Amino acid sequence: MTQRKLGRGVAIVGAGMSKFGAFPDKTSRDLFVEAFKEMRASIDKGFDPEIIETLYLGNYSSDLFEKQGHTAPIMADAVGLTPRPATRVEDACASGGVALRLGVLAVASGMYDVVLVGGVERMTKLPTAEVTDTLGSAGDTLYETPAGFTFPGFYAAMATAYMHRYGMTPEHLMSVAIKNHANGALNPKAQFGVSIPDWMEQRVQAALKKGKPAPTWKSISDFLHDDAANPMIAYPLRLFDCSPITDGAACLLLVAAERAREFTDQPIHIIGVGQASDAALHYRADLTTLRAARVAVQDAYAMAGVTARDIRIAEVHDCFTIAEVIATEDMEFFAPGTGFKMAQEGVTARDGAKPINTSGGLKSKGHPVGASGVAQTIEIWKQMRGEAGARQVKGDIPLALTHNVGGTGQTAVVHIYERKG
Amino acid sequence: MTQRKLGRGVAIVGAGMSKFGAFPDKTSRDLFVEAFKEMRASIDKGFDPEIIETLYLGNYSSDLFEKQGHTAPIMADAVGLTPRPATRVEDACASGGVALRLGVLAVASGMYDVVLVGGVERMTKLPTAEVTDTLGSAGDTLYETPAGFTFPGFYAAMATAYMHRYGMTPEHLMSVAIKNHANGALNPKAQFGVSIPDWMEQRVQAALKKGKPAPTWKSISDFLHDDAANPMIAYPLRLFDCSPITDGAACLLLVAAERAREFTDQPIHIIGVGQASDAALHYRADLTTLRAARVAVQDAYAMAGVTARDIRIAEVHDCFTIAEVIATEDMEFFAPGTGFKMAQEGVTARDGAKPINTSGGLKSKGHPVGASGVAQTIEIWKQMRGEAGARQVKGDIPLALTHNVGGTGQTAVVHIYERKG
Amino acid sequence: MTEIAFTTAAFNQFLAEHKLMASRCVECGALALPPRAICVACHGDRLEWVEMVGKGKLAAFTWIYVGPTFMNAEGFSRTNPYCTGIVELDEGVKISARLLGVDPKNPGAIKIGTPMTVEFLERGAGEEKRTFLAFRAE
Amino acid sequence: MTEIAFTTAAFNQFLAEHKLMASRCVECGALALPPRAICVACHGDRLEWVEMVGKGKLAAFTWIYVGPTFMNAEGFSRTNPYCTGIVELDEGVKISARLLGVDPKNPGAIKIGTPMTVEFLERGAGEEKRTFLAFRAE
Ligand SMILES: [Zn+2]
Ligand SMILES: [Zn+2]
Repeated sequence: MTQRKLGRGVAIVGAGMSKFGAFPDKTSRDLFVEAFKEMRASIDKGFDPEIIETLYLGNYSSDLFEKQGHTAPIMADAVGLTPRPATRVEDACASGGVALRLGVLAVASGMYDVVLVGGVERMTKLPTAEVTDTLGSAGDTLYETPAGFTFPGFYAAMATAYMHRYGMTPEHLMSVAIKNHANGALNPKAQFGVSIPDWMEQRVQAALKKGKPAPTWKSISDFLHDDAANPMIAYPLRLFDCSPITDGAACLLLVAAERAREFTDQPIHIIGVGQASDAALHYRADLTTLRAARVAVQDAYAMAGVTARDIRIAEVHDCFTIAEVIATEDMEFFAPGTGFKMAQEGVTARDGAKPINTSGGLKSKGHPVGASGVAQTIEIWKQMRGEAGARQVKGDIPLALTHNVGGTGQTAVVHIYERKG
Repeated sequence: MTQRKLGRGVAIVGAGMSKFGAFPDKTSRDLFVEAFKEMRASIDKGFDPEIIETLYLGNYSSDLFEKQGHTAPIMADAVGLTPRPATRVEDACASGGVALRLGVLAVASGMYDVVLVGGVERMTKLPTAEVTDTLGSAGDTLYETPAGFTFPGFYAAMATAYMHRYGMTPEHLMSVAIKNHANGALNPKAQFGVSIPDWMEQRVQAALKKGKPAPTWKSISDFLHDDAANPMIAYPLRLFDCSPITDGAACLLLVAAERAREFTDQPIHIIGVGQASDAALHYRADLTTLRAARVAVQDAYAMAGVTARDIRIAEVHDCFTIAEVIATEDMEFFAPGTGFKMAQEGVTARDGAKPINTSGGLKSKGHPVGASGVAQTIEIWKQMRGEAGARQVKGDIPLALTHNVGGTGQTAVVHIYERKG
Repeated sequence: MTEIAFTTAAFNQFLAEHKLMASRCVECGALALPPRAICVACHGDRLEWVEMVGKGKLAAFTWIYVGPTFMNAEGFSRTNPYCTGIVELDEGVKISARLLGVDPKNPGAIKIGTPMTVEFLERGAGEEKRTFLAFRAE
Repeated sequence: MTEIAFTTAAFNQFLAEHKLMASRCVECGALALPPRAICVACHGDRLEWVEMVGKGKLAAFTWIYVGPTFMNAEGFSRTNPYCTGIVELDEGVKISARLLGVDPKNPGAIKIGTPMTVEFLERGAGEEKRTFLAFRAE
């Protein structure tokens, strides 16, 4: 496979997202409209939506979550874009990132100058057992599901392989959750935008208010080991190792780089893209890394002409805490078998050398699966433009990266961003 | 929206499909492997699948039909293509055509030289009532489903509007079914590859064999008006006005035109593409035409630099007989309100002036929804190369067209094909 | 009435109050039924709710003999079909709805253009209670 | 045995006969478990069925406390978790399977690398009867 450059430059000039959370009264299209309106308002010099030429929409399964198929034209209509082409893209939890990549290629090809990329998922309408089944259907239902695997189960199995090989313990994973909740506490869009200490305090206050005996955790670690407060989901993963079930939507406006200044003086350029696929987990030679993520990032680095060392911040796909550890190694930030130590030592904290998931990640911000890949880019957009508020990383961010995974790594997609001048 | 030319030429050099039908023992991936193997065998000069760079897969809803999400990497793995990028595209029954368009744009962009386009759907595993619900979910489940609309119901409603406006009768629609079954009888891949007279004869023989009184239809029309043999599904549409529920898969190999001769001396070039979206049926100004199809074909004609008159044959989306009538008008082959007469007068027959659906169409060949758009192209490929066997259209076919619709026309996608030299 | 969001939840709440409500663009005046939160005519997002009078004409119809599971649950079947279609309101917008006052014995009898009047059908009880939009042929 | 198609239906039929069968590429010798109809190593499509001995080592595992509906129906729950994982067979291929002979009281006790032996679990009756793949820790 020949690695090619993009035919022409592509820039992001607008970005918006709905609040992430559980919204029983909001449908997918309500959430998408919310994201679109925020995107529109974000464009510094304004624009007329009439110039949008096409929509690529990431959506994992409105089919199963809402019994609604054919979501792309529905979203296009909800924001007034018909009769423009509207295409839904599905690669499980990587649907949003893959939609973004198609948008990038569409602009790079010269076919379109102005492309809307969106992602949406409304998950909380279904009962949790059915959500478990639906997310499980991103695995291989012929050979993995009969073994009883669930979606947390897949990552839990990777965690046991990783622990055995590299000596990681469940406590290392907890440090990822603690970091991401600390970041999410500063993100007003986050579903669980509260730090774990604050969460513990809320639980104490709630108990006192009800006149019940308040829990007496001695430490964060004590809380995270409490089977009642933090129940086991799939050993060794507990509730706080897992991203939540979320409703949400996100939007980006991509334009040909040569036109970016019509929209903003602070465009964010996409200079590298990579996508790869892989077989079901049991087919893979190594269970402690995602081959698809490694292939995708190598393609993206090659296209961008940069290395992992050049990346200042990254949003990676932390559907589970173990996924973030593996991601930071797959992106070549850290050597294999060292990611968990870096998390524990604060290297990936907001004030560390390589801040990871400053948004709170899927873990705290929430994980509306088809929207997540797009929402990752929104965090990068905000951070690179210095608009991330209380969670703004200090100093310049010339280069950043997003890493979005589908299923257990049957899809991975990576984007590299540059703030020019 | 600026209409642009493709960045470089794109050619089809291989095509294959599974048998269409009901196959209780075959999964989506079994069907896809079947299509892939036939595609591989179809490449005149042979090729090594190693050179395939990416997969675009059309699939409407394995989620609902097989409880399997994330089908693109599964299909990629089944035919040995990981870790190449694998992207599923969904636009209801236009999923296959939209996957083809993405493949065309990917090659035209210069990003890839060799792209696999596939489509697959395995529908017969679900009980019919659930298939009805699943296909209905391609409508608007918030505003159309509560009114009791089914998928045949949408097209039936269009038919009543059309009948009122243009004086068409249900008998005109029957002539479409008769033609398409006559064509399908010559297609060994067709699900119901039998002409209606032969179908009637089979029913008579079956009754005699069981010692039951044989039906005594006086004519084809008599048979098609028999409520027992041809029951009403959604007035005015009867069973024989509807495409069946089908399992099947289809594959195409696209390459950069400049490399086509490495694979075959008879490549088929794609010279025009168009795609458009539309709102739900009740939002539309005119219920007797699909605006998305008209926009898509105008874009495709403009890109190709040809007109409807230049098109020798076409495969159009006859999910229902009325859909074919409207399609032949939307493609500008016939004036609005005249398509039904052209069908009745034999203009669209295999030996007519404008042969439509020589494959048997979705009606007789079968309609595995995500595969249909790709399978339409396979018929064009065969006809243009003179390989359509008993159903081969006489004379040269320099230009042809496919028209693939999603839902009630919320998506339409058109491709124009040229056989050069 | 602009404080009520232009969502399906709001539309359905109005239906439960036996009101058929469209959205109207404050900027260009375009009506949308079902309501939209963004105007397709001018891309404006300042809208207001407008109640429809509930009178119109039949634009398209069908009799469904093979229905979805939820209609089958209401007792419809091959031998007991129901009629549904699209009605164009006097205000110029169209909507999908169940059709009443039509004869299942003679499915082709009802004519496009027949005057129709809105009705609100209550189905289910308690938590499952829901109001469906219907129109009756005059 | 090349006449039997390399499908999931065939694999499951073998399971019902208590045989764990992989596919082997006639051209390059690569094994695939689960079976594949096209070789991922060389793209060949001439294959043969090969029975696995059923011995291997644990490669990864988990205890599932929140299961899918069909496992819940077997009686598993938060208080009665089940163990599942991936076993690497002596033949060098891996497969997902339920794990037996492990202690739910001590979920971390079983070690990666533990020798495992295949078992075939029969579940359901009549038309619903199905054989599931399992491995037991030795
Ligand atoms: Zn307006
Ligand atoms: Zn081989």
